[in-house]
Amino acid sequence: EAPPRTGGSGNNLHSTEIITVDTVSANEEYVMITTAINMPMYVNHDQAAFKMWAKKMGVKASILGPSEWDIPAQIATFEQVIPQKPAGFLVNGTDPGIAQVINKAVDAGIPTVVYDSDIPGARQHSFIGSDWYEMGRLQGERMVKILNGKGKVVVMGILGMTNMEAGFQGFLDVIKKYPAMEFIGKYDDKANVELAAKITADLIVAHPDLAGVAGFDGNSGPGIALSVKEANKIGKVKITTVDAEPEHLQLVKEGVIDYLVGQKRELFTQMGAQMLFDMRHKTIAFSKNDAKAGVVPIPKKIITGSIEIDKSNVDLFIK
Amino acid sequence: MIKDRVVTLSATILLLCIVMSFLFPSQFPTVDNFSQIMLNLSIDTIVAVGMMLLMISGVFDLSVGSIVAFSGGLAGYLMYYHDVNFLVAIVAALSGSLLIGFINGFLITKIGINPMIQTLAMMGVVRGLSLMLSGAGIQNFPYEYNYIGQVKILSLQSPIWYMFAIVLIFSYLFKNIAFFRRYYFIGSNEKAAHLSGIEVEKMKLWGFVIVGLLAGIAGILLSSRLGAALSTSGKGLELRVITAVILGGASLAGGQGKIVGAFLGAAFMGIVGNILILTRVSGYWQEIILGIILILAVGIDQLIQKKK
Amino acid sequence: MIKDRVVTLSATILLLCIVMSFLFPSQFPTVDNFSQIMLNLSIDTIVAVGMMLLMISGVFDLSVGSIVAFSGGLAGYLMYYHDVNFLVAIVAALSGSLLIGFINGFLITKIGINPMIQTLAMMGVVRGLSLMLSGAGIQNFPYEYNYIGQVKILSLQSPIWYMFAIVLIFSYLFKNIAFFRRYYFIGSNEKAAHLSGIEVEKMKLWGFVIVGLLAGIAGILLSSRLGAALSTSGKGLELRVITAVILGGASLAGGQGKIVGAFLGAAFMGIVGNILILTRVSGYWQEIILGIILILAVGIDQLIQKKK
Amino acid sequence: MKLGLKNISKSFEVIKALQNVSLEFHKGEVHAICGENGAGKSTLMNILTGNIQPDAGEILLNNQIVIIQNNQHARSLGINIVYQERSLTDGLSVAENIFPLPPTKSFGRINFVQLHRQTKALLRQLDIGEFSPETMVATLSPAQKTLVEIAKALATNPAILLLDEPTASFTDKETTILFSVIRTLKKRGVTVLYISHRMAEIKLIADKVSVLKDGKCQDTLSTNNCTTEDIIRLMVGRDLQQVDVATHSSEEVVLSVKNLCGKGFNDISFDLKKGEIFGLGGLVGAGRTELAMAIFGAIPANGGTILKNGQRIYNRHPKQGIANGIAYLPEERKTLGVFLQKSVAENIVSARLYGKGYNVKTNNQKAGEYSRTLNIRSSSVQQLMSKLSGGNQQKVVLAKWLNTQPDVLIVDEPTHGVDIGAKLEIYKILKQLTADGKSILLISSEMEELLLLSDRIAVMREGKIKGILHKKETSENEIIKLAAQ
Ligand SMILES: Nc1ncnc2c1ncn2[C@@H]1O[C@H](COP(=O)(O)OP(=O)(O)OP(=O)(O)O)[C@@H](O)[C@H]1O
Ligand SMILES: Nc1ncnc2c1ncn2[C@@H]1O[C@H](COP(=O)(O)OP(=O)(O)OP(=O)(O)O)[C@@H](O)[C@H]1O
Ligand SMILES: [Mg+2]
Ligand SMILES: [Mg+2]
Repeated sequence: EAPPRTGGSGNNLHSTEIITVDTVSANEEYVMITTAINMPMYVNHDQAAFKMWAKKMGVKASILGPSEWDIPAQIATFEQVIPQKPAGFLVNGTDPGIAQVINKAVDAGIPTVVYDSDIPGARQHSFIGSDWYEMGRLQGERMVKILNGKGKVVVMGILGMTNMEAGFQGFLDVIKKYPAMEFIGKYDDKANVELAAKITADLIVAHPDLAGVAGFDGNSGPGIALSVKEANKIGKVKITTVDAEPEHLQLVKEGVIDYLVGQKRELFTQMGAQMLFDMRHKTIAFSKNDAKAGVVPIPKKIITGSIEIDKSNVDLFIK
Repeated sequence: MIKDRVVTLSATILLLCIVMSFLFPSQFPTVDNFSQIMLNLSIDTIVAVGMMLLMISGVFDLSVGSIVAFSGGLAGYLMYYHDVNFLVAIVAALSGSLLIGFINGFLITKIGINPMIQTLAMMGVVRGLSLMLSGAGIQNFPYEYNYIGQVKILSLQSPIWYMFAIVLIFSYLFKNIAFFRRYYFIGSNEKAAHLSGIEVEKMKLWGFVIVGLLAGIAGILLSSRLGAALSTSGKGLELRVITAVILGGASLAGGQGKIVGAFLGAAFMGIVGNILILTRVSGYWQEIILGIILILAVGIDQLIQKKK
Repeated sequence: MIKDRVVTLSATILLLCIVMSFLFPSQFPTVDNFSQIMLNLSIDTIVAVGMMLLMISGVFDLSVGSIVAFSGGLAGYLMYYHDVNFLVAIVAALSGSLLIGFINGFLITKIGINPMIQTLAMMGVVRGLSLMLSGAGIQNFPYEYNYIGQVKILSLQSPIWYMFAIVLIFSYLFKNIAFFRRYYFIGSNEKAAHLSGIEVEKMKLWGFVIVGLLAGIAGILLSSRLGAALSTSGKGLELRVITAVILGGASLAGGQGKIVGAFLGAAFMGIVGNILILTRVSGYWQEIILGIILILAVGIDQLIQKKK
Repeated sequence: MKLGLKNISKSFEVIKALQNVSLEFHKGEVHAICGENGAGKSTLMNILTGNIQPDAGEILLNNQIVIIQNNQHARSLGINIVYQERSLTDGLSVAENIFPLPPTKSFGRINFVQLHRQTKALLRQLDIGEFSPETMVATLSPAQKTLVEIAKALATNPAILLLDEPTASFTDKETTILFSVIRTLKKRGVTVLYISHRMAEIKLIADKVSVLKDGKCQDTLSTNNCTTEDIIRLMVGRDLQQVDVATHSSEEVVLSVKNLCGKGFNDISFDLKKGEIFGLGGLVGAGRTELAMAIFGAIPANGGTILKNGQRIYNRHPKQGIANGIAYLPEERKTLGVFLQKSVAENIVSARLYGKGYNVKTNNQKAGEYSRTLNIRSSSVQQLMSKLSGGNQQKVVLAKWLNTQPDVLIVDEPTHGVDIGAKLEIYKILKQLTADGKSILLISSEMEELLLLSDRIAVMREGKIKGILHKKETSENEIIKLAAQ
């Protein structure tokens, strides 16, 4: 049996019958498929909001995925759950490689929403998330601003990851416009605080005039900050980074980190799950049979935007 | 003793399956579920066969995970950026993987670099290379390429067939072919093997070449199955595969193990993974429970064997 | 031969330093740079000392990275959520780490579980536990706790001193104390060691306890240095440390190695990382070049020793 | 085939293992090589099999100079060897071990039928019926393993067969088998080079004997017109004094074993007296090793009691055995006795690591003393054990156990692979120990040794003591009768 020739291209006129149900049952299960399932940022934002939503709605929320950042394993998990026909899938859009399995779920008639990063080749019913390119651009602009348009900067994150690479690109595209800004390079901290610290320490030695470091994974910020603190370079080396976990906020308060760009991750999963629910229960119908008519009764794409934090507003975020 | 591990592991797997079938009668013992489990362990198993070969001869290879990424990356790179025909791309990717294995083997046997250091260093080098090749991922392969890993034969997806073919072929080879049989000699007493006229160094070099090739095949299948080459694929695969192979009866000291043990070890891990998904164990508990199951599986086996 | 590795590695490091000092006279040979390098390798080295002990006796432990996270996490959890005195928290964290080591050792020596499987499983279990403890990360430790890892003595930050103390103490122990000396005998011939009246099992168990304790100390120092307990700390540390230890003269077969080799191995890796950044090697090339340097370092060493 | 050596020399660092050795071996002769431990016998064999290259000199095969590159080359020249050290793979069958390069069909497929047929034929030739070609080597006894190794060497149909101490783990039964094989080979025109420390064997089987001393060839004698004493004189450079075999046994019981049971032995009772050498005789597999290990604490006993000086002792670990004044010199030197990658000094102190401190200097001193008294040949006490000749390793292991100052020394085949001079030295040491009030439990498969040293001899069969004989009143025949029956 040969695979279909078209990989699919966001074609919503696919006439798969979506499984819909009139009554809400307590056994109705919404499944989140993610990877690096224990990453604190995921646990405390995505998963917490998803669970809260399920509790409120009186349905079941399951969160599945491998403990490491492992896309094939995320796909494997996904594939093993599809035959069980849950009420809906909330998929962490980790990598374009998951497109096919998303299509499998869609073809199985299960409402499927992708969150965080969009997956271009997939036919998911909806995407809700932010734009990593935009987050990189925001960091770049802030960096330029606090450095007055000149100085040596580097970026740090996990090399090769789609969203990070998009972020790096956003950052770079801004920096390129300022000839006095010198971009030194991208460094791989493997989402590891010790490595981020070590690389930063080595960078400070190699470039005594290093002006700024931009971080792109959750552990970049604390690692960079540690070495900047230990080298007595607070204020001399500016730090911008992603995420707004407690330790990030604390470091902004201490003045070590200058700028944070956070995602509205709770929105991803809370609204995403609600869309799944609405689709399953035909909360809004545009025709007698939306699936047959080729109508997906939920938004195609929601961009949630970012949260920007610096010293001026950090106190409002600390719980 | 060696035989025993194959037997006890098969028994454990069977037992697990029976229990799960009672607990989840409509979800676990279905063709769909099993073909999913098989599909997901096929890549690991193909690499595990090569790892078993190496561990029988007393060494192991940490670079396999990177080779998996590299092979798919190279094929994807050639097809996507240079419009190379898919067959040529595959040949190139497999040759590349084989070459990496050869370099590993050459440096280990001829220069005498510690195998762990060599393959660990190679793991980094090859990961770097595949990062360069596939960057943030390559997609949109030719249909024929995707066909290789996505076609279904008798309603089982092709990687499953490749896996069975490789396991069967290597099982046969290790039972009947003098060349492969010699790995047992090398693993149990390298010096004596040398004195018995076995070309230990050449054989070991071949071992690394074979594992490189198998990892390359796994990489092609993975990328073709996913329809994408990811620079992060195969991360952590080396430890998973070594675990499977040890579970399946190999020992770090060498000289023991059977090819089918590699499959059984991977199958055990795959079924446990499936169980964790079916029972919806998630988050923190996943790692904890997986660890405990591993310890229990091996521990009980040990206790039984000791009693004997 | 064993001695040689310490000598050749020291020579290599020295040579590297001299060359770099000429190339980067204002950046490389500075007190600042060296104290930064030392600080960043201190945690690894403390764990590496324990790993060296284990590898001398012929085993290794993959759970150390998780123990590092666990120890900091437990201390942080107790101080933050239960207002426990920092000293009590440290004692609890160290006891916990020690207990993990004990469980590893117990299951390996008494039940006979393969050390690699056991410590790999434990790696998962303990990582899960530390995630539970520290969740999104714990901060706002008492001043005294942060003091431990942040105080500077003679302008060197404390982890460096701890590292030196531990390396010196264990070097002394391994030279002069019969108990530690026995690990060499166990590693060279376990059966003969048993017949020589050495309590092989007990000693191995102690080995895992000691490495657990050292990883626990490393965890305390890391979290105190960071001022935060992060559940992701220590990821990948196990392979880094094993590499350092093998570089420093240990072998997977056991029976050889010196404590100071653990430090030298870690130092080599630390300095090479520093050099890669000084010479502006791009992020994508880092792993590739690091791998090549590793291979070169060990390969040249081998060639020299072969000539002899 | 005629094999000649001309002025062969070989040194290892400072040690001159062979110096200007010239020898000739003729077709169909059994040529014994004798010499003390470390005289260079194994080195000579290694040169003939291409494992090491001589520093100088030539090897002549049928008067043609050959350079033997490696052991495969040697095999292709018709030279094969049974090494002093065992070299089998436990996890494979007898057949596969004998033919590491087995007969194959197309595509390198092993021809198992032919392999097993060939193996069977070989085993029959060696008169072995106890195990089949399919038997796993792991399940064989040490002597059986040596037989497999001999079969392995014969499998290549060598024209010259080198046997490096093949009888070290043999009892008379296996030795008889081996000798009949050698005689058959001789009839077929095969040259056999035979290394052994057992003088009686040499007289029995060899046509000629060449003696090495300190790496130099002393002389080649014809066994028909020389005596054992002549050979020994050439080997050690002097006449050997006879061992004073006067008994030092007193009536005081030091060790009393009562109804001891365990895996491999059953209901064992005997008393060991102060100053006594108590022999344990029997065939291979009689369970003597297990009994000794159980007394020492290395393996568990299931029942019975052990009293030392009237006090009950429990040895559950060798550590307790040592603490209770018992030492055990194991039978399998390589796997149980030595730390090959450690120095001589470290090996000697290895059973006395229970103190707190470890002082390299005093250890070296101590090791140096033993090295002198036992005449251990090594470049220094710092030398790696793996660089020592087999017999010298044995002496190091003995030194290690003497160093624990035991009251009861159990020695399991103590003179395996030890040269005649050293053997007598060891006898002297053992006797001296009894004179100093120590007691010895001697396990030996060498009847002469047993009869010479023991005050009393217990004969074991199938795990049971079949009788305890007084030396004065017994004979070799009586022991054999009890052991075999
Ligand atoms: N690889 C080596 N390195 C250093 N010295 C060696 C090596 N091999 C052998 N020797 C030394 O060479 C000498 C001859 O050793 P060889 O093994 O030939 O003795 P042998 O006659 O076979 O003794 P034995 O009867 O004890 O087996 C010994 O002093 C030994 O220590
Ligand atoms: N490796 C082995 N595996 C299984 N059985 C063995 C092994 N070695 C010995 N045996 C068996 O154990 C029993 C006791 O053997 P052992 O060699 O200890 O006897 P022994 O009386 O000490 O003989 P000796 O000391 O003369 O060699 C025998 O039945 C023997 O066949
Ligand atoms: Mg010899
Ligand atoms: Mg015995």
